[in-house]
Formats: sequence, C-alpha cells, structure tokens
Amino acid sequence: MVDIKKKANELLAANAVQVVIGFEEGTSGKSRAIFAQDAAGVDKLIFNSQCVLNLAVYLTKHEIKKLGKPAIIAPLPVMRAIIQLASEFQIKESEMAVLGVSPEGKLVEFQTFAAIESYLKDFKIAMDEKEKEILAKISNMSLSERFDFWMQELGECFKCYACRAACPMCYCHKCAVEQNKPQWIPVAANNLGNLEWHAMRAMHLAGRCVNCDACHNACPKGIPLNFLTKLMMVDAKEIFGQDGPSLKDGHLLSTFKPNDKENFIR
Amino acid sequence: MGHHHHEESGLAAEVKKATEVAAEKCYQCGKCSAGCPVADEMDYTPSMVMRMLQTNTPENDEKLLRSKTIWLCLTCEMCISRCPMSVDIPKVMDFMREKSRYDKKVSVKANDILAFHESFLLSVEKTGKLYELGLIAAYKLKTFHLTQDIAVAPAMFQKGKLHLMPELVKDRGNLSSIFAKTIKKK
Amino acid sequence: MTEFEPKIVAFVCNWCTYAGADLTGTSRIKYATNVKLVRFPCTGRIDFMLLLKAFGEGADGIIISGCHPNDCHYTSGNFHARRRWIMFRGLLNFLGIDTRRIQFSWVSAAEGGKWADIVNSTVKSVRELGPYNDYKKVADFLETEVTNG
Amino acid sequence: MMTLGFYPGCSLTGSSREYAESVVAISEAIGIELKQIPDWNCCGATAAHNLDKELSLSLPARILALAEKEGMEEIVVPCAACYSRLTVAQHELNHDEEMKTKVSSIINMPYKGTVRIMNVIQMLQKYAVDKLTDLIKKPFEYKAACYYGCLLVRPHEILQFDRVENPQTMDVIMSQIGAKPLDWAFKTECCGAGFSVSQTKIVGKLSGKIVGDAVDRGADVIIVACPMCHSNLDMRRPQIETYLQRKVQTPVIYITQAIGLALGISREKLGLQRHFVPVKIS
Amino acid sequence: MSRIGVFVCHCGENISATVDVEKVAQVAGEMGDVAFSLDYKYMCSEPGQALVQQAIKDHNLTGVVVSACSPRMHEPTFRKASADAGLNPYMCEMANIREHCSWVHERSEETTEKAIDLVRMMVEKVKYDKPLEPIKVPITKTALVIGGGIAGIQTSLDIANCGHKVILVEKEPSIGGHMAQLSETFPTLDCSQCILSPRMVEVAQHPNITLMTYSELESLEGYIGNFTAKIRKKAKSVDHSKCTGCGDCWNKCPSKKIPSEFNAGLENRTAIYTPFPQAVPNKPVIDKANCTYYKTGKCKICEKFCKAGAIEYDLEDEIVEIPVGALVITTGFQVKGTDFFPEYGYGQYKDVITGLQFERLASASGPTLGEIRRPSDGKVPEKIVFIACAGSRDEAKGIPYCSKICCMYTAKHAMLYQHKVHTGKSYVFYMDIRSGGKNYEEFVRRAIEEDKVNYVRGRVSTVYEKNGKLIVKGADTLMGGQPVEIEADMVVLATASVSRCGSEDLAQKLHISYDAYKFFAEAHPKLKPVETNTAGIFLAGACQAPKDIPESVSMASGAAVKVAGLFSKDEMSREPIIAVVNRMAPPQFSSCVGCFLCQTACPYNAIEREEIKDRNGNVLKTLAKVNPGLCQGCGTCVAFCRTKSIDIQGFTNEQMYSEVMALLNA
Repeated sequence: MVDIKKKANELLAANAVQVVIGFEEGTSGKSRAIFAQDAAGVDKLIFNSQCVLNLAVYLTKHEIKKLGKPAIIAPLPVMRAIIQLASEFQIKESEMAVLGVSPEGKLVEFQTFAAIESYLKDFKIAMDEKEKEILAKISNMSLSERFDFWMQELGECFKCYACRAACPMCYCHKCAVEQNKPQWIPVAANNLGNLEWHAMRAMHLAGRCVNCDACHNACPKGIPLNFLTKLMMVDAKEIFGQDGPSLKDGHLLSTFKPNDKENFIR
Repeated sequence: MGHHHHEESGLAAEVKKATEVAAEKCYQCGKCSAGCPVADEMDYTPSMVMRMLQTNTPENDEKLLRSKTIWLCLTCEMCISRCPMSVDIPKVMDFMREKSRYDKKVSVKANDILAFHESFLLSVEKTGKLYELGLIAAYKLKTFHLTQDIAVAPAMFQKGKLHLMPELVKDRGNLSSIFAKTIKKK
Repeated sequence: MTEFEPKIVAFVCNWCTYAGADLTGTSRIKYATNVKLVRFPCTGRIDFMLLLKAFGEGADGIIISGCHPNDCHYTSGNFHARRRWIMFRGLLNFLGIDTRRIQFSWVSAAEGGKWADIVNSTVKSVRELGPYNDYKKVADFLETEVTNG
Repeated sequence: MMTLGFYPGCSLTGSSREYAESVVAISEAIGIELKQIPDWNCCGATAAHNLDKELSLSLPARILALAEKEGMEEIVVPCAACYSRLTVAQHELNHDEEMKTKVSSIINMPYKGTVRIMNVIQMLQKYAVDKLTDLIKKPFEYKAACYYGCLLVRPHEILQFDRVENPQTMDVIMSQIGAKPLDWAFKTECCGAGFSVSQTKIVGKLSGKIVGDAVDRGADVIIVACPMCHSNLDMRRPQIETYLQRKVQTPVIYITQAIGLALGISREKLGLQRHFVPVKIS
Repeated sequence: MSRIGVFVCHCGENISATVDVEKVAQVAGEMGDVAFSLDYKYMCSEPGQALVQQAIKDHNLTGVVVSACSPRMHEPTFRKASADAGLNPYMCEMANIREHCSWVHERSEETTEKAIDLVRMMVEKVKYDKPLEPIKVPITKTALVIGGGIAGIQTSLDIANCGHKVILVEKEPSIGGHMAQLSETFPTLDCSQCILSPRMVEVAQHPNITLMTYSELESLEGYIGNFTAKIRKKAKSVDHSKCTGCGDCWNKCPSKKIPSEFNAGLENRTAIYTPFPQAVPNKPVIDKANCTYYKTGKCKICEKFCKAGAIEYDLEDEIVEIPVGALVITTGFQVKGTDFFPEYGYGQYKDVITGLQFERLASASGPTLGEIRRPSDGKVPEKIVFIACAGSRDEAKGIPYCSKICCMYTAKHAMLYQHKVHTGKSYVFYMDIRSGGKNYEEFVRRAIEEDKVNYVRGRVSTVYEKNGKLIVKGADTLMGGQPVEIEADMVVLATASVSRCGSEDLAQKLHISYDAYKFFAEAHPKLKPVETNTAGIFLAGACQAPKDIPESVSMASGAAVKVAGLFSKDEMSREPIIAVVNRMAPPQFSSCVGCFLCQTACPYNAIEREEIKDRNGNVLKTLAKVNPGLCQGCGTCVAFCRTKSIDIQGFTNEQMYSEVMALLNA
C-alpha cells in the first residue's frame, strides 16, 4: 500500500493525473470508492479484502471524467475491465494511469494496456472451487427445479438496477430496458420481466464479463445473478476457447469461425 | 443428421469396420499398382483389389480372400505413401490376410508364405524370440523344401550367424498367454 | 377432450427457409397448421429477446431456421446467429427454460420437404411436451387457474 | 558415459549379430552405453501383423512395457523392422484407448506408451553428429549407395523420420565420415523383406534391381540400416546374380560398420568377417 | 392512427379452396386500424390491382396488406401498384396465405384461422411501416481492371467500347498474361500470340483505356459506384516518355543470368528488360533486385548506351489515387512447379518440365524457336511422356479439385509433339479425359486416332533418371493395373492450376471472399457467377477457378456488361432496406455508445465511425454510422446492438416485436 500511495502522490504532484480512483474506509467495515485529488485524499487510500467493487466502473462515468485525468488502483478484475473497455473503445491508454495491484498487494506499473493484457496472461480468468460447486449444483438440478430456483431468486429482484450501476461493462447511456419502442421489458418488476431483464443482461455480458462479482455484491437482495454471467464466461471458454478479455481477438458474439461446433441444429 | 444410413454388408464393409479404410475413396488412378514392387507377381494388382472391393459382390469378395495377392503384399507401404486419396491399402491387406486365414481360404499358391509366417510365430511362441534354426526346420517340415538353403546353413554357422540352442525368454508363461489371448483365440 | 394443439412460431430467414417453405407450398406438401412464420432478412437479424417474448406471449414452441452454413445470402449472418444460439441456448437451459421446445434448423430454398419434416416433427414433440405451463404461469397467463401460493 | 535403452531384436542376436556388434562398438566410441531391455521378446515382425492384429500390437507392447518398467525414456532399436513394428504399435495404441487397455490386459502389465523409440540414425543425429568429425581416424572415402528400404521411412505420418522420396539422413552422416553418397533411384524400393526364405526368387529380383542400380551408378559399397535388407542384399547374392545374370562383388555393410571403420575400430569388432559377400574395403 | 386496407386473394381456387377467404376479409375488416377490406378472385390481375389502387384513393389508405401468395412472388407487383396510386410502395406488405397456408393445409377452421393470424401479423407490421425512398448513389463511370491477361484485356476493351473509362492495372512490365506464353491453342491450333497481340495493341491505343503496367493495387476504399483505389506504380527506372524501345540497353546489360519469367525459366533475361518481343508497352524496366548498379552502386552501362537518355535510376515508386465506380478482378492463376512432385524428382531432373514450359518449347517465339528440344542437352526427345493430373485431383497434395484445362492442353501438347517430331512416340498417362466443350472431344480423338498418341489410363508412381533416360513407372488400369515402364527422354507434367500467390491479401484489400483454395468466390454459383459479395466488384477468368481461354473471355465480357449496366445510369437506386443508427438530442446525440461490436459483425464493412464535434472541433462522441452504399440489409448488427441503437428499415425492432405479439395474441 505504501508504494501505491507514494506513486499516487508523485503522479498528483507532477500533475500527471488530477484524480486517483481508489478505495477508502467506509461505514461498518465496508470500503467505498474515493476520488483523491490531493495528498490528504491519497492518505485515506486503503486496500483490503473488503474492497469488492470494480473501480473501473468510474472510468466511463461522465462526472468522474470531469475531474480530469485519473490514476486508477487496479487489482486484477479492474485490469480485466480496463482491457475489455479498451477493446470496446470506451477508454484510451493516453487518458489514464493504471496503478496495478498484484494479488500479493504489490504495486505493478503499466505503460500500456498491452502490458496489462500480457500481465493478465498469468492470471487466467476463472472460478474458484466454491463457485464451481455452486455452478455445478445449479446445473445438476432438474429442469423444473432449476426454473423454480431462478424464479425464486429472480422473484426477489425489484429492478433497482444496482447490479447494472456496479458493472463496469454496463456503461450504456440508455440501457435496453429503458428502450420503449418496443418496450422489450416491462417497467414494473414482475417475474417475467425480471427473468427477461436478467437473461438479457447475461447475454449482453456474454464474452464480456470480467468475473468481478460487483453486480452480486451490489445486489441488495443478494441474488446470485453473477452466476448467469459466470456461466456465459465458462461457455465462452469451453466452447470457443475465449480466455479472458483481449485487445485484438474480437468480441465473442460479433466474430465467428466457420467450423464453430454445435449439436442441436437440424 | 438428415442423411440415410443403410446397413452395409460384404467384405468392403468389414474392411471399413475393422480398418476405417473406405474402398469407395479409391478412384482407380492405379498409382499404387504402378509403384508396387510385386504387382506383376500378383493375381490382382492393388488398384484391382480396391476395385473388386467396390463391386461389393460375393464372387469378388471370395476371389480376394482366396487370392495370392494378399499374401504377396510386402507391406512396403509404397502404395499408401503415394496414394492421392490416402487409401491405406496395406491395412486392407493385413485385414484380408487375417480373415483369409481364419476362414481357411488361403490360396495354395501362398502356402510357403503362410508356412513361413506360422513357423516364425511358432518359434516366437515357444521361445519368445525368433530361433532361426528352429524356424528353418519348422518351415522345411511344413513345406518339404528340405534341401533349400542347405548351402547357406553351414556358412551361417561358421560365420556365427546361427545358434545351435535357442535363446529363451524367461517369462514364457506370459508369452504363451499372449498367444492364447490373441491369435489362438479364434 | 380434444388433443392439445401447441402454438408454435417460426423465425426464418428470407432467402433460404422462407423460400424453402414457399417450395413446400408449391409442391403441395402438407403440414400442421400450428406453425406460423415470421420473416426476417437473415438469421443474423433474429434478436434473442424475441424468443423470450414469444414464450412470454404464450408460445409452446419455437422454430428458428435459416440458410445452411456457407449458404448465407449475406455470407456470414447465419454463422453469427449460430454462435448466438450456442450461447443463448446454454443460458436458457441454465435458467431452467425448456430448450426442447426450440428447434433450430438449416433449411435451404430447395428443401421444401425438409421444412415440412421440421414443422411436423416439432409440432409432434411439442405436443408430447404439452403446453408450456411453467412459463405461462410466470407470464401470469393462467392467472385464473393458478391457485395462490 | 550416458546410458540408453537397447532393443536388439532377434536377428541381431543371430543372423545379423555383426549389426549388434558394430552398433555397440560405435556407441562405446561416442560415449553411449546400451542397456538391453530385460527379458525382451520378438516384435512379431511381418508374420504377426500378417496373421493377427492384436498379436502384432501385443508383442511390441510387452517390449515397451518392460522398458517402461525399467524406467527407460529412450530406447535404441537398430533393426528397421523392429523399429517400424514398435513405433507403429505405439502409435496405434496411443490413438485407440480401447485397444490400449485391452492389450495391456493381454500382456498383463501396465502400458503407458511414453518411451521414445529411436533407430540408429536418430541416435547418431541426436548424440553423435557434433562429436563424429573429431573422432574420425580414417575417412571412409568410398562411393556409397545409401539404401534406406521401406521400414525406415514409411509410413511417414507415423515414423516422422526422413522424407519418403529421396531421403537424406544416411547420406548426410556418410558424407560426414568422408564418403561420397550417390544420388540413385532405389533408395526406398523394397528388397523383398519377409520373403527372404519363402520367396527367394522374388527376393532375387527385387534385391537384384536395387544392387544393380547401385552398381551401375558406380557404388563401391551399399550402406544399409536393416538386417532384413542386409541378408537379402548380402546372403541372397546368388539369387541376385541369377536375376542380373552377372557377378556382383559390391559389398553390403551396415552404416554402423562404415562409421566403425572411419573411427578406426577393428574389422573383427565390427563383425565384417561375418558377411557372405567379402568386404574388401577398409 | 393509420388507415389500412386488407385485400384477400382467392388466387382462383388456389386459396379459396382451403381458406374461407370471405371470413378472412370480414375478420380483417374488424381489426384495429383497418379501414377497408375485401376479397377478390385474382388480386394480381389488372382489375385486381385496380381495386387496390381505387381503395387507396377512396379510403385514403396509409397502408396496404395484400393477403395472397408469397411476397417473393408478387411483392414488387403490388408495391408498384400502390406507388402508382400515390402510396409509398414500402407501406405495402403481403400476407402469404397461399404457399404458407392454403397449399400446405386441408380446408378447415384452423386453416382459415391461420390465414387470419397471418393477416393480423402483417397488419401490425404495416402499422409500423415508414415511407421509404430508394437510396440514390452517384456513380463514377470509371472501371478499374486488375490483371492484364486475356480476361483483363477482354473486359477492358468491352467496357471501353461501351464508352466508359477503364484503368487497366498489370503488375508485370507487360500485359498479355499466360495467353502470351502459349504456343498454339486448342481445339483449333491457331497461334496464341497471333490472336492475342492485336488485342494487346488495341488496349494500348484505346482512347478510353489507361494502361498501368508494373503497378499494383495498394488499397481500396468506398463502395459501389464510389470507390477510391490507391495504386502503386513501381519505379521502372526508365522514363517511358523518352524511351524509344530500341533495345540497346538490354543488349548491353551485363547481368544476363536471370531466369526469364516469360520463358518459364527455360531461358535467361537481362536486368533491364522487356518480358518478350511483342510486349505492350514495348519498353523496358529495370529489375532492381537483379541489377548490378542497384546491388553494388556500379555499372550504369544501360545509361551509357541509352541514346534517348531515358534511364533514371532514382525514379521512385509512385502512389496514385483514383476514383472508380466498379472493379473487375482478372488476376488469373498460376501453375505448380515440378518441385511440387518429390516422386517425380523434386524438380531435380532437367527434362521433367511443366506444361507451361512445354508451351514455351513449342512456341515459335520460345527459346528453341518452336523445336521440341529437351532442356538438359538440347536433344530432340524420341520418347515423351505426358502426365495428366499432376497434383490435381490429389487430396494428399491438398488439391482435390480438377484443374480443368490439363486434359485439353495435354492432348494439344502430344499432338504438337507428334506434328513436330514425326518419328517420336508420345504417351499420355491420364485418369479421365475431360473434354467437355465445343469440338473438344473431337480434338482429343484426333490426337489418339490421327496422331497416334498412346493414351494409358493410369497414374505414374515415380520417375527416375538412369543413364540419360527418364524411367517412368506407371500402370495401365484398363489392363487390371498392369505395371507399365517407359524409358522416356522427356516428361511433361500437367501440373495443377492454383490461385495466384497473394490472392488472399488482394481479397482482403477488396473485402471479397475466397474459397478454400484461395480462388475468389462468386456471389452465387449459378446465378451470379461474375459478381462478388461486394457490390460493384466483379470477377473474370481463372482467378475464380481454373478456366480455359474461351471461358475466360466470355466471363470477361459478362463482367463488362455488369459494369456497363451499372454505368448506364448517372446514379443508382437501391432498396432502402438498410440499417440506420438512431439520433437524439444532445448531450447523447444517439443511444449508440460506440462500442463498435457491430463493426466487427458486419459482413460488408458498412459500419463507419462518426465523430460528433463541438464548434471548436473537440470530439464529443463517437458513433457508429451506416454507409448506405455498402449496407446490404442483413440486420446482423441490429441483433447485436445492446442499446438497440441500430435498426433496420422494413424489419424494425418494433415491427418484428409487434408481428410476434400479433401472432400469439389472437
């Protein structure tokens, strides 16, 4: 942490950046984002297991952009988000400084996004054993059990869109749920609407999800909606060999191979 | 999917099942026959063999299993190494030899060749290794070519190329069980 | 009680399957009335949301059909669609939605007979599966029938 | 001194022991100790795969299993026929899990299929090429027709050794020890192989064409790496001469003997006296 | 609130036999927004169409649904009728109650119900139809032809003779291509040069044709009617405006050992050279890679001897930018060399040659002045073997297809040989004789019957050299595969015709697709053989697949007509069924966030980036923008767009959505 703070101060002092996006102590042991613009702010910076939100979400926010060129504290999920966002032309290398944080909590400096991408090669995007268990548990339910399970879970959703707000990939100005010509998804929260909303979001994140769980952590109802996107992630890897975000490989669903394998088309 | 799979029968089908070699792949260019070192000794040249399989008639299947060709094939692999359609003829020959022997259809013209192979394996079964003197002896008995190579044998002794006693594999039980489970099974 | 007649919508591309279905007609091959076609320029155009909406509106089954690989009028629309369906089908299944009710197929402009087969076999299998009540419940269709709790 | 696994095969203990002798001799010279696979058996040769597929897989499998048990990673197999049988069997088993388990129960030993099988030329390429030149005492300055035969090069998909048409590996080594390798047409034609005993006439013809072409192109010596080729080209010389209708004195020696001579190893140690066609060259 | 008219057709009895058309019309009449409905025996007949037009006027309809046959049948008919009645044609839709209903079902309630549903669906669609105008695209009436072989020459002349400008780009120093290399041509045996040279000269002199030799396409941008081509004119090191083509330079050039491409390596050329005497233009270029001066900085002999003072060593490549309306790709093919055949000697035997090399031997302008002499020692071969399918129809060598021209030119070669060497014996090893074509089979028969060419049906296993002879080991499959061994003096391989190396790169520059063998792909194998899937780019000749001269020429003329047709108007209009990106007020400008996934998805590169700037030129937002010239309307982008910012006219999200709703909420 020391080295990170040191670096952050240097950057601010040299006016190389105007704001440092990081974590600070929040209420009740939780952490929250801080946008440090001076040494005092930098001093508040913390980094621990409680730092669960994906700071990359702020890189595309208009209000934050107004603060000037940012330096961002970037643990692995943020790095991944940065690569994905860059591949979607949402952010530029020249417009930010990335203060990488290694899994050991050490500062890793990157001059280019390419450098981040190659650094990530050693940290393949994947689920931990516990998550694998849960995924397997759901997958192994009978069809109707699974349906009821999700109806239960998604039934909780009251469309607060905290998941969307927390997701670095949900940067659209006008989300499809707000489209009303046609009204794809009913405005009111009801089972059908919730199912449609979360299914749509999962598809929109297919091949894009960076597995940061920010959506789940943000969900006031603790719905395991992150497993919908995790499934997309697993399939993308298993079926199409997509292995985490990439600057040049092209998007999972906007590219194809003539010999893509399926077993259900007659 | 959507394709109709009708049951295939006949030698060609058996070949395909056992060796995954599809006779229909052959388009009769003859490159195999052109390169085969023993083509002119054969009753049917390699390309002819493939054609006969394609006809898929009992008559031709029978002719093949009783042919000299299958025993003359040296498995030198020249055909397959140059085949434009990568038809693995040697594999087919192996299969047909085996079948021809088990069906007791071996051509009389191939007696010597078969006799040699069998004597060879006999020696291996008994000793675990090739006991050349034993092989020759057995072969002569099978074929009555008693005088063949009389000239060579002494020279071989004197050059130390023939042992009077066979070298034996210790675990011969293992060996004979291998034979029991394979070639002797059928 | 009369046999259950499933409602099935077919999302098809204009160049292959729609034309193929035309051929089924000109060849006077008969098939079940349950299936109604919606014409798209290309399978690449078919929004996955439409499948959910169709179930939501009470469809018991769905047919998606377009040009065979490499035959796409737009060269690669069907390839894109194929990837989309591979991912979406996995998701639906994971959500507990019955993918047996969705028949994907390639039907060319020359395959009038195949189209009839696809329609009839799909109608048959969906009929066997019965009405998609699980989903209809969610969509508050059978409100009246559904006992509270 | 490094150690490699060694599978001599039957012929090398009998009709072509000079091959074994010369292999061992030059191996020593280049600092390689060859350790025989304990209680090895015959590979089954042509006979086995002619008469029974499973047998033709099981016999090699037993040999390889024994090598594995001994912890051997690489084995040298000088006999081209054995080399071919072992390699092909290993390949087929590695591509047919079902058969693999079946065979391992037939030989009732565990079989992994991981041993690296090398012929003599591959051994030389891997462990001798750099040393060889310095070790040469007396350059082997002869016009040599390198005869590869079938089993060293075909089937290429499996052996992945030298190219099928006009192979070069032997030629390269021979020129390295001072020989002038000939460009000739019968490098990979078949000599008659398994018919050595049963079809001597055919052997006379096939081998005759080979020897004939080599001689016509002015070969002083024919270089081989396969005992079957050797016995056909050497021991069957009478039949060959009948076919060619002329006397042919050109000797046939193993590449290991040629190297041996260049390294100044004694003729006896190389077993040159064991040939039918007297080897006048030195 | 739209006013829709529904017109139900009986189609004689085709529909009314199984569908209760009256009921359909009556129910349709009660649907929302439907102002008028009727049923009629033949809607597509004159009076039928008149009914529609009348109704449009009387009930001032804003939309029309004709429920009859397939739109693929009569949509144009009724859209035109509507347009003539003053309704925007794109406000007219068809409900297919014939092919998709009456013809595939028995008469029953359900059948009629289905018909009604189909009508309801289209009524919903029409509600959301918007008046559309065909897209007008201006056309630059200049064609770019890439490749100066016979196909390129023919297509250029045809287009030019229609009065349009043509730019013909050829990467070699002269046009002519393979045809210039050929001796005689089958099946007439007239001399290739003699029929080609006049065409080459015509090209050079044609007022509408600009010839750019020694030049290559650098890049291509734009779309049909409006391309911009960048062309690299390689430095010739010779000022052709001064050069008289006298030949002093190449006669004096000291580096003479460069294998001549034109003579297929059978003869050498100099570093400063024209490919062949009849070259067009007949002025030299310096082959920098082989020129002593460029390699060592010394020599300059050509400059010394050039009276015209045309040599200019420091000339540099020049890139010109040319606006063109259409392209014809005629880059042709190439043949495999003998080194492709290890079993035939890896190309190490001098007297094993390719068919193309034989053409040079047989050609009066060739290195032997038309005498058949073998390369090794110049002897006239007494026995010659021709091997057909050398590489072609050979999966193992990666060329499973038939090269198509070999059967004929091999017969020709054997014939020419027999004509020139009367005592000679010729053998042709073949698999099948493919002689489809006018007078082709007769030609082959002549070779066999009159010129006594020995045809042996079988492939050759190997060829090897032995005391000056080539031993050919083949087999006669018509004799049961009997081995055939021939001691030949020369062997000619009819080596496979393959795509030009670099055709992949060119295809990518042009955004056209190519097949597994790198031949360029036509838009439709039957009905669009000269079009590519990129509008405005056409194909001719062997770059699409192996072809002989007559085929290449006819294809070239075909492509020329396509171009001329396109150029016959000042602007072209296209169906407005294309994608559009939505627009809204600042600060968003559009719901598009510029992720450009649509860009990678689009098969036509139709999606461009548009920067929205403020007065001071600062970029406020970057949006996707559809190029109406390139978009073909597949809608793949629409299904991708997460924000639903891109939509496709005629198949909008609202329309597809409401169609589904209409179908299911009966």
